Amino acid sequence: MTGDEAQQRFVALLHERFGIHEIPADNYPLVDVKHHFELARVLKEELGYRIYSFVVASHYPATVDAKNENAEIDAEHYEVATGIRCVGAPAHLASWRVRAELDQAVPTLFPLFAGADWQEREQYDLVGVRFDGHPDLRRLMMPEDWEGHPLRKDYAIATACSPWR
Amino acid sequence: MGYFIDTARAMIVTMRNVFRRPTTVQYPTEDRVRPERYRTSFALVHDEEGDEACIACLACERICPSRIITVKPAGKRESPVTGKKRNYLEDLTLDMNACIFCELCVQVCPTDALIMLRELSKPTLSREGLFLSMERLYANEALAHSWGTGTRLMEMQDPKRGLPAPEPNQEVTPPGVDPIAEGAS
Amino acid sequence: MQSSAAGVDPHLDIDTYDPGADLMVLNLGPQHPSTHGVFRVKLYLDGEIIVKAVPYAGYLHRGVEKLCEELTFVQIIPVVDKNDYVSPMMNEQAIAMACEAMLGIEVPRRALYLRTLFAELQRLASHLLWLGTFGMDLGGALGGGASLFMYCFRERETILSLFEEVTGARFHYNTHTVGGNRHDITPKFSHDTKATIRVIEERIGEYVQIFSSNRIYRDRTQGVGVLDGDLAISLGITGPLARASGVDHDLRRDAPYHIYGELDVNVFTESAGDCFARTLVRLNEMRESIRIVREIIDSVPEGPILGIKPGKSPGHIKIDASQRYSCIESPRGELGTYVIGGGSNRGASAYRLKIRSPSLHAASCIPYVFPGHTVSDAIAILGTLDPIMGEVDR
Amino acid sequence: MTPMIHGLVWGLIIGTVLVTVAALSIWFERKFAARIQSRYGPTLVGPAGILQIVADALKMMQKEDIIPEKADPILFRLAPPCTVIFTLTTAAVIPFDENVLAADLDIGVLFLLAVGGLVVFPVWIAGWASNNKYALLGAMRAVAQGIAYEIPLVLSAMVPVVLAQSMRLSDIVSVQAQTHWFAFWPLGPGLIAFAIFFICSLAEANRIPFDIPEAESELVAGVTTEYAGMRFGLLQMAEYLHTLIASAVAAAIFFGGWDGPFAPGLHWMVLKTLVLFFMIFWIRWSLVRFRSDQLMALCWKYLLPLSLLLVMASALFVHYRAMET
Repeated sequence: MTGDEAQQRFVALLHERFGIHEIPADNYPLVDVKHHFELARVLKEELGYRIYSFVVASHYPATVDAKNENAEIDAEHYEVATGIRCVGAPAHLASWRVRAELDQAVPTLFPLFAGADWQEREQYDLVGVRFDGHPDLRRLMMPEDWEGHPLRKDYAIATACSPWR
Repeated sequence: MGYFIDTARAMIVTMRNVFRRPTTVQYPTEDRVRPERYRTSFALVHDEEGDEACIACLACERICPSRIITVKPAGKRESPVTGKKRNYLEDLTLDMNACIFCELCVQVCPTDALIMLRELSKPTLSREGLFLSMERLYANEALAHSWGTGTRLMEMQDPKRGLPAPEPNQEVTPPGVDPIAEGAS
Repeated sequence: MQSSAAGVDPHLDIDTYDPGADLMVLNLGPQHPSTHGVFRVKLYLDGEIIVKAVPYAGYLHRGVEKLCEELTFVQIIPVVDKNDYVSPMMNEQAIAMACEAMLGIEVPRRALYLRTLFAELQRLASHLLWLGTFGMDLGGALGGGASLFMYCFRERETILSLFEEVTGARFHYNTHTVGGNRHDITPKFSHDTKATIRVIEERIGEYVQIFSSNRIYRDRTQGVGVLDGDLAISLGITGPLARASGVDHDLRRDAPYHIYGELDVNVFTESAGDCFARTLVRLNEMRESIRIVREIIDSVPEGPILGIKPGKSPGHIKIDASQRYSCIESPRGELGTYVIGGGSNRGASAYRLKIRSPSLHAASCIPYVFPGHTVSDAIAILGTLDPIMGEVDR
Repeated sequence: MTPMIHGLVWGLIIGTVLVTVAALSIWFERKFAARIQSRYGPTLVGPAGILQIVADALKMMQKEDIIPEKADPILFRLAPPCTVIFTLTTAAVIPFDENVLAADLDIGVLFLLAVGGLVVFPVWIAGWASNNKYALLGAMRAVAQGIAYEIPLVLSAMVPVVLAQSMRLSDIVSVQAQTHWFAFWPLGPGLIAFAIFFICSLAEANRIPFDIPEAESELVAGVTTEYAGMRFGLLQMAEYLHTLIASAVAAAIFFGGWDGPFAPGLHWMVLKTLVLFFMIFWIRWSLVRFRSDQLMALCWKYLLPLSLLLVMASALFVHYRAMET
């Protein structure tokens, strides 16, 4: 199987089982957060995507209309992209995004992939998105008493003086 | 018994190495041969006519990832050598404390004024000693220069270099407006 | 003494193992001779047997990902050099490839050859450093391990001198850029490289004699730290670690990039999954890297090394709000970069940039593999995991 | 000359010489290790860096004398000198020449092994008194290793005793001078006994591949973790002395001591000792270390039964040789 065929299979799966019809050309498909775990499970158990590759959370602050400050175009939210990969050629990467509102937790993939343990901890630590059902959601990189999540867009970086002096 | 044989084999290997020449370079007394492109400290140079080469265009200050270069332009004045009016530098400081030796500032320099040195910079006892003022940068001109200058690096990276004829597949080049030059961030 | 990694639950409370709190708690690190940086593993010891291991990362966290949101795509390449400081060019390649894929830049053939060449030499240098430091872990700083360490560094220095010849730097090169390479090789590079790899190939035989074919070494590593293949890939462990556990997976062969598609990359796997298997896989990969370098060193085509016009301003690479994950096979496994474009400076910076580091995944297997081994074994296992702390913590 | 004055004078001389040789051996080892590793080693202090050891000693004496707050102050101070004293005491019975020895005890071998075995105690004391987990682990390993390897050490040392039918070291040497060196006669058991003795000496002196109690990469520095300055220097000194004396004993009881043609006996003894000493260095910089349980397995499973067999074999050899004559 070539990489293109694997991609077509992935697209067909999204289309048939999860009702995603449009996949942006320069982006990964956006999946509803309630299908997140199920999609990962299907991919792992039925299609053999067994390598846990990455999880990336990103924070999007609320966007407002340039003219009217009260007209909110999009609420503050997180986006979590996950990628899993199949073993051996063509090593196809199945990647998708889910959108989580600010108070919404994303289901953890830990029951499927042991690697989700640390990766989701890291994303929680740096971005602040919560993972539902994670067994041990502590900070990974920052000290345990750290306040705030550094990779959020509203996290202020205080650089009053050059740090190297 | 296998332990003894393996031990003997390992001992033969180590003994063989005893008779190899040590690779240590006794640093302060003997200097390692450094290749042409080796880059350590910085210098500001004069051009062929003996005038200060820097035109204070701020390109190095903008591209520096560590933001350690501070350029203060002096504005236009008449060159004492050629008599033409051009931009001059009032001050340029370079804080080697946070330099990551990426060579980007050399690469973007349009007049090859800022270059790197091949000669090892002397260690200093204080952090101030790593702070290169304009005087020190000009004094460094006397030391051995690295190969890389803005022109040479740009020439090496020229996308048409070595090609028989110019190819028209340059549409991906985003020339665009430089956002930082406009002050947007 | 030997335990399979399966069946260990790292999230079980320590009280279930140790209701009477009789176990000795030993903090291995953050400053310890064998943690290869600053890494802390809290060990619960029953005598010398590890009952539970709790790793703590983050002591070297420098906020590279945040920095990458502030700096432009041109500027971050020398910065990410500092992540995996044992094979820095791999970081550069990962970032550059992600940006190229998003912009659709076609990299010239010559640059692709150089990238492949550099990648393989870096792999060789990285594995040499691993072998040396692993010798230190097993043999101590005052013993045969230190001898091996010096040998490996001696040979690695010759590789670094090759890079120094080309890029002007020994360690943090900044030689890749979006669209190609910044430095072209010099005329004598090919000759020097061939001479260097010939010496190294010969010396690898010596390392095998002093180290990996030695009975004491085999006693120390065989059956120690067995990592189950399924667990490994479920943890996201790739590269030599996974291949030593029988996972036949190598991005160079399975999802070719650079010019690997035209080469015939042999992938070495071992089934044992222990420290010795990892040694064998890495030694074989060193030989394979030498073979690849030898195969392509003479066929580097002429031509440009950069596919786009080199920019003078920091913002000359702009990426819109698309997202892309791109990865390469670094000496430690899948080193990827997830880029979300369209950040500050009108898209000249990333909105979010994640570096998927193989070392972090490798370190995450510690709670599964350590229990049941002695402290000595823990050091050996940590050594073969080869985590680079700069990459674990970023 | 009464035995007492004789012992005092020669004891003082031998002790001083041994300490000096041990100190010089540190310089030599550094040079040798450096050449093995493609380095130069010390070059700056004195010609070829030979005064490096003086510089090191001065540095160690100048270091702040740190005793950890939670450590047991008396035991902590007691341990380093004890290791040196016990080690050096064993040198009293080693015959360097027919008359160059401090005390020609008729239970020389017994004295040697008994006092040498005492060194385990100060090491344990040091590890315990430091009140440090790494030191404690190191001390536990040292004691386990010391006790385990004491037994094959004693048994392999019994082989020359049985062959010479005397425990007096000078007797053992003179029997070898009259007949053959015990390492090569009877050919099989003697050499194996020497190998066992040598391995066990390495283990007793905590040298690679048996330096498990120190194990820098695992236990930071093992028992010496909390020691600084001259106390650390003494612990190091004891290790080198131990190695040196073990080489001297092996040279005396297996390689004929002062026996040798052309040159005076003392020269031969010194030469043999230094060759063995050099072998220890060479092995050290060529091998990685064992794990403690493998070390124990090696001792109890192989060395102990083998050394028991050797004692029996040598006894039978002596018995049948006596019947023949």
